[in-house]
Amino acid sequence: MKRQIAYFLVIFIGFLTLIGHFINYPPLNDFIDNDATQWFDIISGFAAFLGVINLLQLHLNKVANKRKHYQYSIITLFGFIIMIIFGFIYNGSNVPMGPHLKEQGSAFYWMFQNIYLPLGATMFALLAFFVASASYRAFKIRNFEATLLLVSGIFLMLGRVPVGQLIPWWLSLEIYICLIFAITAGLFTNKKTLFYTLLISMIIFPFIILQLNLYQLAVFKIPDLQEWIMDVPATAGSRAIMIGIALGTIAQSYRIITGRERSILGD
Amino acid sequence: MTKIFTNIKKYLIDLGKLDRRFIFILIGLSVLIPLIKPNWINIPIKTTNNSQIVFNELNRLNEGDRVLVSFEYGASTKPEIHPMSVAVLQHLFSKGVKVYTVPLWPEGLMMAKYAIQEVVDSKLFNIKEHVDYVSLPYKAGGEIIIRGIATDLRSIFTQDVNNILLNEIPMMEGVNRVSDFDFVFDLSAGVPGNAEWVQFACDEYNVPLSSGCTSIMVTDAIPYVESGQIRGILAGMPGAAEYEQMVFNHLNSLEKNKYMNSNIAVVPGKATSRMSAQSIAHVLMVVFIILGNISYYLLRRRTE
Amino acid sequence: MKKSIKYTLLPSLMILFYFFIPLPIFLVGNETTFVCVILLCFVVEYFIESAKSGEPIYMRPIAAIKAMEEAVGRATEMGTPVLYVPGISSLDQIDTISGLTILGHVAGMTAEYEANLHVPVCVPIVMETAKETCKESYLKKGRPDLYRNDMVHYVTDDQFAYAAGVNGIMLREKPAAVFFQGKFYAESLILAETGNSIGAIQIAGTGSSSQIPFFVTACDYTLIGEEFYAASAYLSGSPEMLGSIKGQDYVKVGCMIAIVIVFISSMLNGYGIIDFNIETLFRTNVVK
Amino acid sequence: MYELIGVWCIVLLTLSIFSYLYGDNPFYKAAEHIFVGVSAGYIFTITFWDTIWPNLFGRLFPDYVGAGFSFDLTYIFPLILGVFMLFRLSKKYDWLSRISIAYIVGMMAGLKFYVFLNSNLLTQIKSSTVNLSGTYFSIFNDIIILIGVICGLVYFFFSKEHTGTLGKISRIGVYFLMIKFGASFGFAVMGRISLLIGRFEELIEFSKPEYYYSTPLTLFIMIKLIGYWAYKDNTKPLQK
Repeated sequence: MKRQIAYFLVIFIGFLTLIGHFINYPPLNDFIDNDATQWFDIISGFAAFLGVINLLQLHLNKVANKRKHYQYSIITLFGFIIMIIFGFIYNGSNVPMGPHLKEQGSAFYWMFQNIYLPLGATMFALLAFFVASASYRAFKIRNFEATLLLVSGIFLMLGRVPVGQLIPWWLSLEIYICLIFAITAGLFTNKKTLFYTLLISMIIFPFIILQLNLYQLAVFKIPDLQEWIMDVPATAGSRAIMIGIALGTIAQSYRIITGRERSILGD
Repeated sequence: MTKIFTNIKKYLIDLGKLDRRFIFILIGLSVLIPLIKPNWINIPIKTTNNSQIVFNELNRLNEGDRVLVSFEYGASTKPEIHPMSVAVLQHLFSKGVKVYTVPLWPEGLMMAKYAIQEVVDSKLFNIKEHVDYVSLPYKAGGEIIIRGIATDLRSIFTQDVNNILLNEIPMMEGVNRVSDFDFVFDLSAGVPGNAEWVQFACDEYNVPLSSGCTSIMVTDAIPYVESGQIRGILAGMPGAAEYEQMVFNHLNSLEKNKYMNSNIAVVPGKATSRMSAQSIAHVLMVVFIILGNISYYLLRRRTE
Repeated sequence: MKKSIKYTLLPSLMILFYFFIPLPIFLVGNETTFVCVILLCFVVEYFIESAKSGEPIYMRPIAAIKAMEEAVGRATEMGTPVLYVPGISSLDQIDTISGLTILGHVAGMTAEYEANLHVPVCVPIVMETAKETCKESYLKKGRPDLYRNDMVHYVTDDQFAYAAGVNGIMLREKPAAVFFQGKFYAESLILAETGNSIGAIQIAGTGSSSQIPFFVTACDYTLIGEEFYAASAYLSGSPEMLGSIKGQDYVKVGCMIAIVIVFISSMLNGYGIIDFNIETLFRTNVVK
Repeated sequence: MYELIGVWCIVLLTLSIFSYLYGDNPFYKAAEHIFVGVSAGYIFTITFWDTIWPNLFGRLFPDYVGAGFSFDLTYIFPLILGVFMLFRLSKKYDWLSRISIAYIVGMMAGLKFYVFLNSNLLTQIKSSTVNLSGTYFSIFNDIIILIGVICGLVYFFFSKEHTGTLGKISRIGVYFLMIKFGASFGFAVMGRISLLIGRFEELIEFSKPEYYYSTPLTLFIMIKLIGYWAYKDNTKPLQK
């Protein structure tokens, strides 16, 4: 019985918000447009209390039982409590409680500006390093798929910065030749043949291109090529993913509002 | 001779097992050095198509048109987005366009304040608060707020940031919903961002929208750009640098009008100088990837 | 026979009702969407019903889903916990809900293997839901004794503070299996790289298209986009759920046909062969 | 004075987080735990003052709160649902919280159904039109996009075996997906580097004499300490 109420509510609210988009009844439209999601925010606001209690429990437990690294839990508790004090009890500025959160001069804002912001921004900036080590490790010419990943990644990296414009046509040509050889390297049985063919093509092709006057083609300009990759194949890929995600979301929503996906409610 | 070759080969293979901390140091230095010595490297900037579209779209606005500029970024993405905000505001003010700023991120409020302050302090334009620009306060809710701006702005905002009632601000007259604006410009670094503006407001009410966003968001936003739901896009730091240059050239070539102070020199923005640090880091990473592949190739040959 | 009549007649009637009812009970302007909703629901429902009546359904194997049990097994062998990260969004994202349904299945596996499960959560409301899910899974496997209330715990709401916290858990507990299933933003790479550096088997799944590349490069297995939403149906294996996946596939075929039709008709329109701009059909907005 | 303390805090915390690149160490651990505590407090405070106070109490007690809303009795429902949520703490009535979760899940599912159908599915189908007024090259591009989208969607087929022609098509789809992933990755590199630029600019700014050389001093002390700890760890007697 207790379960049934919850299932019934999922189905009822689900269909209401879906069908409400089509029914001409302004209060319902208004509810869906504004209030429905506001209610969600309010409910999650209440849930925030539970989060706080959980956090306190976890860290107090650690400290009380002197578990490993318990000293650091004291730091967490200290940080948390000081924020609560500055948020609800001590103000420090001359605006009333509430708006003081965003007032320069309040203690809360000081903590935000000098502790919270730099920590967040620096965590975020760590990504610059990780992105480098991830690409160093993962961008390998393992198979054709991995090569495509690598090629479009590198062209984007080079083409988007001003350096990309300084790359002359012959250099891009040499890069292409090397790439083609890297992909087809498996076809060569002899290492020497591979090496000499590569060398000869690298010398001859620039002259052929120069002779045929093809060196002004956009293919040899990394920024233009980069823009093409972005606009055409990458758009196709992202459109496919977008449609896939939309279908996945819709099907999942459908399973939820017809009461089939129940594990979320513990079944 | 062969010994040298084998040695080189050995080093290259070892490169594959390189401690990642070594990469970290090099990346750090490649960013740090150009920042400390900005004039060591100077690379010209070329305009891409999407930035040009943004410029043309904003350039088409007339005197007295209303533009809503929405701020959805914070301190961590400030280096990328902030130069765009300043350049866009400069461009708009130079045309005598009325600007309405709205933050959708808590930090966006400060960012909007800093951006406006920077433009006002440059004394380049004859602008006054409540005559040429209005700043709306931050309201929590993300897409709900976008939805609210789309249908009934006054139900969400009753005062501006300085707690002045909107009814008392002359330039708010007749501004009730998103369709009362001639253009929406979105500066975003995440969610809510340009996708939400498309989904919840601009598409439905047919208001032109352009966006400047962080590089990472671009691939997600490109389908909207391709389909014209977003008109052009400023992509990350390079987009900011390009726009800065376009606005710089535009302001210099402009015949002095009543919105501009003729005796103040236009200064180039910050994104341009940051681009050299960016360039060096990119080249370094490409070099890493190439070295990593050579090492991988040699290792694979050996194991085969 | 009866089934096919039911599934053609009923939607047609509903659409006819929608278009020809004289009373203004429907909003004007989003007819296309309405027709799509009706078609979509009935196609999916049709396949669910045929699956329920015992029609066999083939499901293409997905490596990441197969690897889940293996990963839990390995963690058990090594005596380290299984770390499950359900993303950083709240329940307002379907990704989070999908992540939680997958958590239900993973919790079932850890209950069977008697492995230790650890779920740090970013949003309180998700924490409560995850607790419920885990508890039920342990109960269903007949091992409520193994369920502990501190299995699922709250870290903090902030994106990067959460990433820092989870990083710390990974560095100090050294889990052998790490699951990232849910909605992720920029922190994805921090988490995946740290997991990689401790040598854990990592299985990721997300619908945030901008983060998939990072998971693909740093994790062992990744559920890409739509696969992620289908994973819970795969894992449940119930004919109802699998039928809905099959229905989804047919909707996909419909989308592909629609794309081709749009393409061809815009071409014909461009050459002046037909005088009909198909874009007018996609007037998807509600005009108020 | 407070500003100067703030600057030193910023520098210390920034460098502590960066020290993670060297490896897990007490500076990073401390910074991580401060961050968790402070952010939890921050978000909780913000949630209360920005959501619950104005949006809920502002509508139930408009005169007292003064958030600019008029009285709205329907907001008694979210209050009830919110209180239900708190019943998680009681063993006996914790099933009540399921009702609140059910509301959220159902509401979001219905909403996302419509939004994704409209904004992602239909508009993406719509935008696959070809523009014949463009150059031959742009028409060629449109055709490639069409092929890419179709092949990419074929990859997502679940109920068909990916062999034969279907297998080949889905492989081409994978190629397009990989190009998109590579492009996203390349783009991300750029964005991430610019974040680092932002942090470094701030650290450079704080190396100035007016901040008493905060950055170099802090950096020096930290390197010394981390080096000392590493040395101490190494000198522990090792049992063989």
